[in-house]
Amino acid sequence: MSVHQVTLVEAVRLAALQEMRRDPTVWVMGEDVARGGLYGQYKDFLPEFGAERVVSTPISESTIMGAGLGAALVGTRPIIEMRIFDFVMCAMDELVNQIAKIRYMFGGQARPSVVVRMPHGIWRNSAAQHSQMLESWFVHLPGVIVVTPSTPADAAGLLVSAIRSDDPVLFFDPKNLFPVTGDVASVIEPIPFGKARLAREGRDLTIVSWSAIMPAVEQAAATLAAEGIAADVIDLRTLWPWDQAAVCASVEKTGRLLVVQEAVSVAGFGAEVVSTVVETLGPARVKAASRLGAPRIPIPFSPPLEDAVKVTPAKIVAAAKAAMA
Amino acid sequence: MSVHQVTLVEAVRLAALQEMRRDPTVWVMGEDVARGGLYGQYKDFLPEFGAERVVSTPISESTIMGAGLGAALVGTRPIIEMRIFDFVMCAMDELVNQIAKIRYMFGGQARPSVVVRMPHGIWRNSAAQHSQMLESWFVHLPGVIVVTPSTPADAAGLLVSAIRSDDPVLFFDPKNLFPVTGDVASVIEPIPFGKARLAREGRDLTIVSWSAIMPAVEQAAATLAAEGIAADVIDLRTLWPWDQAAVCASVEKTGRLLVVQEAVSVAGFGAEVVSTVVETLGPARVKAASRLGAPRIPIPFSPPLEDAVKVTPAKIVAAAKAAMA
Amino acid sequence: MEPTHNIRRLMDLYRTMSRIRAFETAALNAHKEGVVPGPLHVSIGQEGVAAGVCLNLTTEDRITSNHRGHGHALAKGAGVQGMMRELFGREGGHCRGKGGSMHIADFSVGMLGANGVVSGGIPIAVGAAQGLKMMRSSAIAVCFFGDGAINRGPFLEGLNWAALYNLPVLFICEDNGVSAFTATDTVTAGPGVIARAESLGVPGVTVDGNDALAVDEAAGRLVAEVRGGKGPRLLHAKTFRITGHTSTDAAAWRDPADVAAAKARDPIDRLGVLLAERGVATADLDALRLSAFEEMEAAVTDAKAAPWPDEAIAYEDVQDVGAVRFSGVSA
Amino acid sequence: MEPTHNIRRLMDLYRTMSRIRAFETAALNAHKEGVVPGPLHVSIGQEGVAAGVCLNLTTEDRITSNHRGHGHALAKGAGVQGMMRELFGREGGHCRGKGGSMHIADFSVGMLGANGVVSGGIPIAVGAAQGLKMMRSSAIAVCFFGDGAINRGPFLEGLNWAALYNLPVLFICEDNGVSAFTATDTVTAGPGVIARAESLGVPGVTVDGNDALAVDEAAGRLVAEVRGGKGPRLLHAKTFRITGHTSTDAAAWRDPADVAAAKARDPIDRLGVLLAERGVATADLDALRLSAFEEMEAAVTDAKAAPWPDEAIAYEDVQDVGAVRFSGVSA
Ligand SMILES: Cc1ncc(C[n+]2csc(CCOP(=O)(O)OP(=O)(O)O)c2C)c(N)n1
Ligand SMILES: Cc1ncc(C[n+]2csc(CCOP(=O)(O)OP(=O)(O)O)c2C)c(N)n1
Ligand SMILES: [Mg+2]
Ligand SMILES: [Mg+2]
Repeated sequence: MSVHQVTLVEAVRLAALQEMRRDPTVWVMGEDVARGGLYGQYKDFLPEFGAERVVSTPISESTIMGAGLGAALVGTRPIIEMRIFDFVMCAMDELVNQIAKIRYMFGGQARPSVVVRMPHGIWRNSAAQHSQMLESWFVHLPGVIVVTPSTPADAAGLLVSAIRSDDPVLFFDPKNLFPVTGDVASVIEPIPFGKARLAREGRDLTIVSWSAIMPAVEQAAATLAAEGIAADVIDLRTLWPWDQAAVCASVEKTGRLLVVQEAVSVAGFGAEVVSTVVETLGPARVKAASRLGAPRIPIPFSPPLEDAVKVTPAKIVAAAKAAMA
Repeated sequence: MSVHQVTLVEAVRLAALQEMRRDPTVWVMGEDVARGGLYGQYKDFLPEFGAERVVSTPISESTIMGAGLGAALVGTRPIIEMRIFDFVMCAMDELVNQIAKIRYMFGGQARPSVVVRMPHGIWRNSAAQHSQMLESWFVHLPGVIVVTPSTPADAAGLLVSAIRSDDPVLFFDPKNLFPVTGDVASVIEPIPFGKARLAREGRDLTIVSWSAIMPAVEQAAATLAAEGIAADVIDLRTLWPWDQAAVCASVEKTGRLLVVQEAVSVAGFGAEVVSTVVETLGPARVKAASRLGAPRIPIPFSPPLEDAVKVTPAKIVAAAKAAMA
Repeated sequence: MEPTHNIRRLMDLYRTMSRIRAFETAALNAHKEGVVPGPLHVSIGQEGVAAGVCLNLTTEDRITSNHRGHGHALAKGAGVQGMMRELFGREGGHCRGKGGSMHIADFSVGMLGANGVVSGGIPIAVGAAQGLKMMRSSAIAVCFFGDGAINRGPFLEGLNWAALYNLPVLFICEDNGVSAFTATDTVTAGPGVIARAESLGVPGVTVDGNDALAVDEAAGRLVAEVRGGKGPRLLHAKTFRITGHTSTDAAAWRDPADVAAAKARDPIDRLGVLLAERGVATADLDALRLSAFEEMEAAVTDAKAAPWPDEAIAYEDVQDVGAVRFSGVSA
Repeated sequence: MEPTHNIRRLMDLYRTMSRIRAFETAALNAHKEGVVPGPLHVSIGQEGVAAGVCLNLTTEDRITSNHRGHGHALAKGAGVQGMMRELFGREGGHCRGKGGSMHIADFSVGMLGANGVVSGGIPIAVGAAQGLKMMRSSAIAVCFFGDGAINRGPFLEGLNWAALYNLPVLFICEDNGVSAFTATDTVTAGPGVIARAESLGVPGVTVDGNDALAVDEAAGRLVAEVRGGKGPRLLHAKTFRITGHTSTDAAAWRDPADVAAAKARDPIDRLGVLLAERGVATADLDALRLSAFEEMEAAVTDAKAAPWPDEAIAYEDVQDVGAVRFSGVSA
């Protein structure tokens, strides 16, 4: 099986392409998808699969979401493209009250096998309505799987799993990392949900993170290593289910935990990680447990203001050193 | 100033009535409000204030929310009645992308002085779409205040503060507690946001909770006291801002923390409380820190199934004892 | 239609309406007795719509419904025992006791579910139609909603979408004149649902929803058009809900004259008169109503005796992947 | 209108359009230079709509806009320096650098903001009208949105609401034929926006949006009706966006013939021809365009030189109550 270097956006394109070739019930819908999608993630899909399986829709987010559900209920497998995460706010009833609950409410009769793709995160001065990260919300929402990859290979493998999943999957494309390159196999194998990737091995400290901030975390870890602090760096890859065993085992080893999130710290997923570790290991076995994330403010537009709220390698290094103190 | 015993729903009715009499720019809108609201929380408002200030609306949640914002921008103070929390999912763009961000995005020009009332929580076999508790989501959302009272007096005093607030306030009426009675003053004074209520004083354990589950917590605390375990019981009353000082001081005293929430435990507000306490005091000063809440499942309809996922006094007692072990 | 066939069809309509009425009356009584928990929305007086529409559907056709869905489900062929047990929250309910009245569903007969959110069924039906079309199915989707639902955004989006992709979906606006406790015309502007539908490219027809025969005929025509690939259609059925919004609403706020007038237009009685005119013996009609009554009484007896679901069931049907029980201390 | 007044009014339109064109051209160039960050949506070719509508408004009137809002803001009287600095993310921007192009607002002249969400301004405008009416103001609300916005639910809800409460709001559908990169008619069913509006009780009028005079006249009539308490109205202005969806979209996907045709119908040139016919010297028109160009070049120079906002500003304007900095370790 050959491997090639591609961008993340090409990796997810190849993953969706492979699955649409494999399974004729898979299709994609969303604004501008016939044209290849806003980021080219569906480039050349229209000529190959036709307008019935590559459906450019009106600007009708609630129906994009709700029609995806309806189409799943009769046996198709829609990829619901939300364009930019923030617009899912126009489709929350369909996602939260319908998709997430329908299997349960109906006692198992419904299988809402949809993938909802929501490119999220800070993206070059796009300001408050195009930069949000609220992935932790959906971890709190029963009925959905939450996928937050950071590398081309993980994004591709997890998208394959998402498309094959009978559970509804919320797939957070890390839109700021779309141009990042990495190796992807020519046949993309599914990656199981709930298994973290050990991005770097250490002994002094456990750094847990996910999605678009991972490159900054790895950069920070390299800096820390150069200064003699060896961190276990864990990329969770999926937030529900999430790899509690890997994180707890690492903190058992290192005694120290730092969770790094691009999202707002307050009531974010980092709190879940810290709490779970403290509850599982007991406070006595944890020397330090802390979170780094954005302050509780909307994302500002201007570069220096945006920089102020962004988590950077320098801030991660500082937080890691504080955790070591 | 006289005090009288009223139900919680009457307490919030009196609070809104007082404020609408005080300030002619205050008005209420939502489905069926002219008839007094679904729970009678606006009973007799129509004859007193007229149809312009007591506006029964179409079933148009996004416009109820968005029009409330627009009306606030020109200087009125709308109370936006959502009827049942779950329906706010139909108005999330207006709440999350507009109301919460508008002041910030526009550099302070806008003051979205709205109160969004969202009666929430498990309510006698109403099933998955009428029972949700997602209050923790909004703590993670910059730009809003999150109010979660549990007694008639607190609900009344906090509603007065909410109506007078220039910040947008998300007011979670604990709908299951509407019939519960308590003392309310004839002139309702505002209660500041971010100040917890010490519901019971103890030394062995800190129990933190809020909203509709508080009576169960207090009952459990009484049982525990009878068995020799004296708990500090803290009713947070507001989740943003929340009284971190009171909670940390209490855990400093007791060394043990149990957060009780009616909502799903995973990624709920309890995680924020545990993490903040551990980060603030340091793990070494905490002997136990744990959360009790609902499993990660939608709320089922049937009484025994609903009971299975409900937090009860017995479960609280068991969790408290586990925390003491 | 030749006369005997016609009578048989009318009797079918009569039977379905009688069964809906009997089911809901039994459920209402059980609710008053305290054995049906939670909110209960019945459609007494509106049975002509469900019966008339669903008589034109096959089992493969799909329907979506709203909070007031017993009639739609029954008319579509949902099993009575599973429905009644669901209302009672017992084992053997179609939704295993997790849904209750507001979430009645029976996928085995194409009933894709009631919905606790007004308009919630609209995009689902539209998507079902899109999926069916994609899979070259001859089945269609039918979407029931109330007059209150036409003031929510999904109405516009869903109808535009259906017309755009020429989808096999029939929209049914069951217009009882009220949105919960508010008269719908006091919160609705413009000339009405037909104009709205046509402005979105969906042709519509208005019918007297209390005339089951008229509903049947109109729905028959529209279903044929939809099934024939002509695209979406809307049926606007004017009716009246005799009972309150929920089982606990005595509907004291209604004008008694309106209620009396509606009772005089009761769809079951009206069809009974027609059948009698056509020579059906009153005794036969009475027998049919009695048998519906007995069927539903038996369902109540069965549901009362049915066991409660085991607690473990609460933890099933959530997700294939990911723990449902909390890893820490959990309720 | 007597002739001289008319000329003055036409010159006003010409000036406003020229200023919008100059502003956006300058901003586009600055964006290409890399000094305007983030996405930038310009309305080149559409200036007739903003100019024609806003000429009929007072400062007290409120407008809401969409993602393509520079023209609306300028025509409503927003300060150029504050706008350009905002686009540059500099101190002194109307939104203190927190909004950028997509969130341009100037409350001091009744410009209640652009919006990054399609249709986002509709309920806000409706609510503003409701508040104004409640406070017995003579001001009205005007709501600008694109043809793509009529496929989102808020269009239905907002227009129904406005008609229902007889609110002083004027809806402007600025129809450039495209929704981002998709031709709007390929995703829109039915006879169009006027039919949709009328089905919701809002009378509508279609106008050639590239004829600023026609827009002015139609808007004038509608504004008078709205201000006179006759209830909401909709103006459907057909126009063409010469440039791409965003500044980085070269719009290579468009039919060059369409673009050429649109350029031939350029609203500024057309009004220039009319003014020349009415005897205005070409030199006067050129001077006006030059002065607009110079004004905007100066604004760019100013914005380039303006200081960046201080980091502390990021933490302001969030809430009066509740810490913004994280109590734990924070970025
Ligand atoms: C989005 C949403 N808003 C409000 C409600 C509360 N509610 C339940 S039924 C109802 C009235 C619905 O009226 P209509 O659609 O005409 O149906 P009917 O009850 O008359 O059968 C309302 C407002 C809801 N369930 N969903
Ligand atoms: C709810 C929502 N969906 C999608 C988008 C992405 N988007 C931005 S502009 C646009 C096209 C809007 O078309 P139209 O309303 O006609 O305005 P125009 O760009 O033509 O001026 C889209 C789809 C958005 N901003 N908001
Ligand atoms: Mg109705
Ligand atoms: Mg357009």
